[in-house]
Amino acid sequence: MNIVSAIILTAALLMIIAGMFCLVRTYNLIRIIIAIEIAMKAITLLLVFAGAVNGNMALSQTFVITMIVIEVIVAVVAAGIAISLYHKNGNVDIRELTNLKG
Amino acid sequence: MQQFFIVLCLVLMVVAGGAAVMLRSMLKSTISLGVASALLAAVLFLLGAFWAAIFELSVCSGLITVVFVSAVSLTNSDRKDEEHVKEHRARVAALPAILIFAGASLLFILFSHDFNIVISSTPASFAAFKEALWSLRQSDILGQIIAILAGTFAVIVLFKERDNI
Amino acid sequence: MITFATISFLGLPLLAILLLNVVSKKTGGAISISVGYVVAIIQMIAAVVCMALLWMHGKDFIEFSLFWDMNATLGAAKLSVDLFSLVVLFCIGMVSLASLLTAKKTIGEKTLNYTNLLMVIMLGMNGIAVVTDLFSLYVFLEITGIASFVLIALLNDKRGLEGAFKYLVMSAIASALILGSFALIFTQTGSLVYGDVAKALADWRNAQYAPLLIVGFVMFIAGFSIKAGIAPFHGWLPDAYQSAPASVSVLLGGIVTKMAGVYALIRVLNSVFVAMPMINNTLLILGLISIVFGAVAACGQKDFKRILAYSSISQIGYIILGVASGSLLGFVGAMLHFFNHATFKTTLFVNSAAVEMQTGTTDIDQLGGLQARMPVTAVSSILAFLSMAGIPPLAGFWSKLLIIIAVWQSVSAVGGGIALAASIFTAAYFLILQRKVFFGPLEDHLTEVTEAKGTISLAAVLLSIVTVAFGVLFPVILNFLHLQGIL
Amino acid sequence: MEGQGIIFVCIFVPLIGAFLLPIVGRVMPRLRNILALLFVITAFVTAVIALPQALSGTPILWQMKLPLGFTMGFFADGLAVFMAMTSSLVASIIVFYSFGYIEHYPNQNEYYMMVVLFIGSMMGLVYSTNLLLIYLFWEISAICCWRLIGFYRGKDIVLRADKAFLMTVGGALLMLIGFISVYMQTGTFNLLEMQGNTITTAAMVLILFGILSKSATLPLHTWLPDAGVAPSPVTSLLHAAVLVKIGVYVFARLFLVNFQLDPVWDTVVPVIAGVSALVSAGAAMVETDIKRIIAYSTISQLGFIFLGLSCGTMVGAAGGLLYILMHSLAKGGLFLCAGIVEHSTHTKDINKMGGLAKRLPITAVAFALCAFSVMGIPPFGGFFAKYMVIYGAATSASPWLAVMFIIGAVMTIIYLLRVFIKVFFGELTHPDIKEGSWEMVSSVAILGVLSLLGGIFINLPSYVTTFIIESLLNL
Repeated sequence: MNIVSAIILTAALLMIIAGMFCLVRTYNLIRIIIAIEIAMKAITLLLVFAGAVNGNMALSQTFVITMIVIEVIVAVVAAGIAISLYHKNGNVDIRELTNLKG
Repeated sequence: MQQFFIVLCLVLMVVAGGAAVMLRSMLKSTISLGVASALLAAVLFLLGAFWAAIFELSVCSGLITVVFVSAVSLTNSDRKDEEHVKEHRARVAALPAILIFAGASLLFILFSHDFNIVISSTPASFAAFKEALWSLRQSDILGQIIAILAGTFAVIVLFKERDNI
Repeated sequence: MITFATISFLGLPLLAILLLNVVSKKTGGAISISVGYVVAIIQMIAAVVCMALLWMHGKDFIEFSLFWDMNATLGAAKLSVDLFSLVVLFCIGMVSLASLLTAKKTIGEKTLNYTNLLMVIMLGMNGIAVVTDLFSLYVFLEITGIASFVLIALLNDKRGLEGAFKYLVMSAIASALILGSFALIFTQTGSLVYGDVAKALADWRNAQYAPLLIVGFVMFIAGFSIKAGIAPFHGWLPDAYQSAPASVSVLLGGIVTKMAGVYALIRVLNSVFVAMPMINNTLLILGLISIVFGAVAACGQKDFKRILAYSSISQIGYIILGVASGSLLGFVGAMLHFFNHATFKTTLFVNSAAVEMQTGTTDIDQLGGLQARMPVTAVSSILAFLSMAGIPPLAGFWSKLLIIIAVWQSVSAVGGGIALAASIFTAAYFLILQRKVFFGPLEDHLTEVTEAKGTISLAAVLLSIVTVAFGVLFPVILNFLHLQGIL
Repeated sequence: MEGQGIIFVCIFVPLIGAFLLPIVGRVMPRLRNILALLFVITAFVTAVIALPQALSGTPILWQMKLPLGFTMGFFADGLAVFMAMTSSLVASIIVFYSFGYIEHYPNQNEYYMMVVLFIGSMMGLVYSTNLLLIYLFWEISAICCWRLIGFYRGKDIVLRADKAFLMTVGGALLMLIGFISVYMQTGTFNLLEMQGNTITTAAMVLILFGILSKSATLPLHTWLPDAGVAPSPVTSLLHAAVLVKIGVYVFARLFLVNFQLDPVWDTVVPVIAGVSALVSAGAAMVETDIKRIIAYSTISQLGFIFLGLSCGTMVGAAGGLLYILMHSLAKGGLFLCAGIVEHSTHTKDINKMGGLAKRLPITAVAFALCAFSVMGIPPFGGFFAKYMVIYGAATSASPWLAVMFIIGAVMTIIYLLRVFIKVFFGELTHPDIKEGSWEMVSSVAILGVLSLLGGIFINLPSYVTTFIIESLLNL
């Protein structure tokens, strides 16, 4: 067992947990997006780790680059929706989002 | 020595990530996220993923932080978050359960029999990277183009025409 | 053939986007819907033509690459079409057409944005249908997702934004899980092309990183269950469907979640995780839970679109069940049910759009007796619902029957029995909805309502014809599949 | 084989013609009515034409092979043709009656379409050689039934229509599970190929559930009295001509002809039938709504049919079959009479009626004729059929069953007489009413006369039914 591998896996797991924990902890829309970003960091780490383990680093880098592009777009869209919601509701509190029930 | 730096950066990254979750000020937590992202870029660099590291540094820790900072300032949500966190004991109580579950699964992964991961790679050469990106991953490149188009239309819908309604 | 497929499925929508945005904004808005019709119709025709070509050449699938030829071996992400993806591409064209027909009446001044995003979402879904690589699959999943968030929020109203945000959060979590599982699988396989992964995982229990793979499988199932809206992970789905603009609901309910969740799941199960009883059994249980839960929950809803959303959860359960049975018969049943669900659920969302447009509400307590005023909508909704409840001779019955026989044969009689008996709940919410909206006495404030004329009725009629024709001609189709050696 | 065209005409003229009716109705309502009648009569005529060949021992058969054992096919043996004749005969008279009854209400297009579709699905069902086809037509008839019961569109009425739909569809789904389990056992849905197989108890119970829910036998009968909210021709169609007979027919087709059953069912089914007959006869004695009384009487009389078909003797089975015919004629007539009474007096409560014989003489006579037939008074048709059923039960393995049914027959006489006397004799309550339209009155008159003639010329139908049963059971 390579100790560095163990630490990388642990770090990825901790980052995912931090993201999930943030999701359930906060009422703030922007912080929810931050939570998703934190989880995505862990996934990036995992992808590069996979490339480092199987020796196919070139492929794994292309994955990471594509993924980053998409991540940015998702973050921008999410932030855009959050800002629009702020304009409608006057705040970014998730508890205000109660129009849809059933 | 390289391994030491990798571990150090990882520890700092987790700390920064935790800070992004726990800090009450939205601005500070946004900046923590940027720091975590930069530290991740360092890890990627040390693991040999140079191009990915550059992208991570410039796009994620740069661009996304800018997006978040502007979102935070546009929505004025810096102060309001504090009140919400306090009333939230019940959800916070879920943390130990999550940690125990995660720890158990991690132990399971790490200590199952003959399980041995060794980081074996040498850093990819630029030529190999170029080959991989341009000739193997055409569909991803098409995907990136379409995703950027989607992002453009999203910005048009969400920002540009918002006031027309 | 190859260039033909590339151009019609990936090139044409791009060309349409280019065309619409190069000309002045005003012209673009004016012609956008018509351009959309053309793209959607060409896609349907192209799918049929490709099917014919496949059979003429006697091939199971055709691989092709995109811009220039890819001859490298490991990790080359080629594209490929086979029968299933062609059926799905046809469905995409059909539902997009229905959505456009609905949008013509309901979308107002947003036509240009709507058509642009529709083209993007079509590209995303077509991409999902033709890729042969797990990472590309993720890329196109995300494109589909991004376009659908924006489409839900298209009108910039409170509800739309709320539904879009909820969908976005759940979808992002799902994507993280899916990509994480791919990363873990990549650790072992060194490539993410379907064929390579399938080979590398053939003996995965003895693989070097088997524990990582198990975690990967769990994340995979969880991620796709969220994307597909399978029962314990369905929370976002009714909100998204209910809050979207009418024509976008048609698109979402008809095809988008099924492409992003169900099709991708089926594709990966069929070509990557071949014969893994662990995954199949998990999905079987999830499918049964979805079937029963979705149908029971739909009985308690008060909103037309929300009832449809819960019924989607239930119907998706049937598709999952067919695939999870692991037999060829189940797969064919799932494929047919996929097609059928696209037709009848699109019909119903078109009907809900018609009702919403003419009466201004989708709350079923405020409606009643509309059959007298809106006969086309009422009759097509009855046909679609009966098809969904599995009443012969409509299309839904046959695909359900195949799925249930497959489950009965290869897994257990009890599972098949439960899945069949759950149809009674489908019949129950069908009756509730019919009683409150169409059947029953005409409410006083609705006496002035008229039929939604023009394109909306046209869409409903066309889709109803497909449902009925598919059902009545099913013996011919069955015979044909048999002659092709599929059954 | 010869004559396949006949079956196709018999099935598809009403089935496809039904969808033409709303289109025609938009232009010419009168033509629509005539077309509807014509379609149903076509079915009757073709069934009569097919009868000689069906009895000749080489039944007409058409089949299409499909993969997975999903054969499609139609088959006209004696039982099928007999059922088709009975239903289409009564249905033609009911459609004719509708001309007068329904003409003042909205949604007539839908009404005629559903009625004709209903009869078409009955025709399809009786000729099917395939479990899937049986299920298909079974569900089509459930849909028609749902629309027809909800014809008046009131909130409460639609709710009852929904109840009927849910119960029959629920039963049908259980039945389909039974069918699939049979399919798993035999590898085919084709009835002819699986003839003589023994089926599992689970499949038997599931299929029986479907049959009992359709033909409204205890404990799944509750939807039938509620269906009385429908227009009278519809209730007549449901109770007498088509719907409840579907269950009976499928029972005969599957359990009499096709499958070997465990002997215990020879007792269990008659007991269910007997309990059903007695309980519903009891309910009929206390009800005051004229249509509900006749509805409970249907449930009760269906018990006799089931007894005849399931008691295990040849005479009983022939009697059961004969009773299907007699009961259809007589019960159809009773419902149509009740329709005239309701139409004229605008009430269904028998306590508020009396002395109507003075104002509705033809109706009263027709009601009496039909009622006598149902009661089983000689020389009406019902008498001979009931006699054969009870004789068959008495000579079967468990003769004590006959006692139960004799009690049931006595109760029938009591409650029908009660209705007849309360409605048509005594003090006149509605002095200013007059007979229904000529279509309605002549329809009930025809049914009443047919009930009488069926008894007087009993030789012909009893010969036919006995012959059918003999040829079926000797296969």
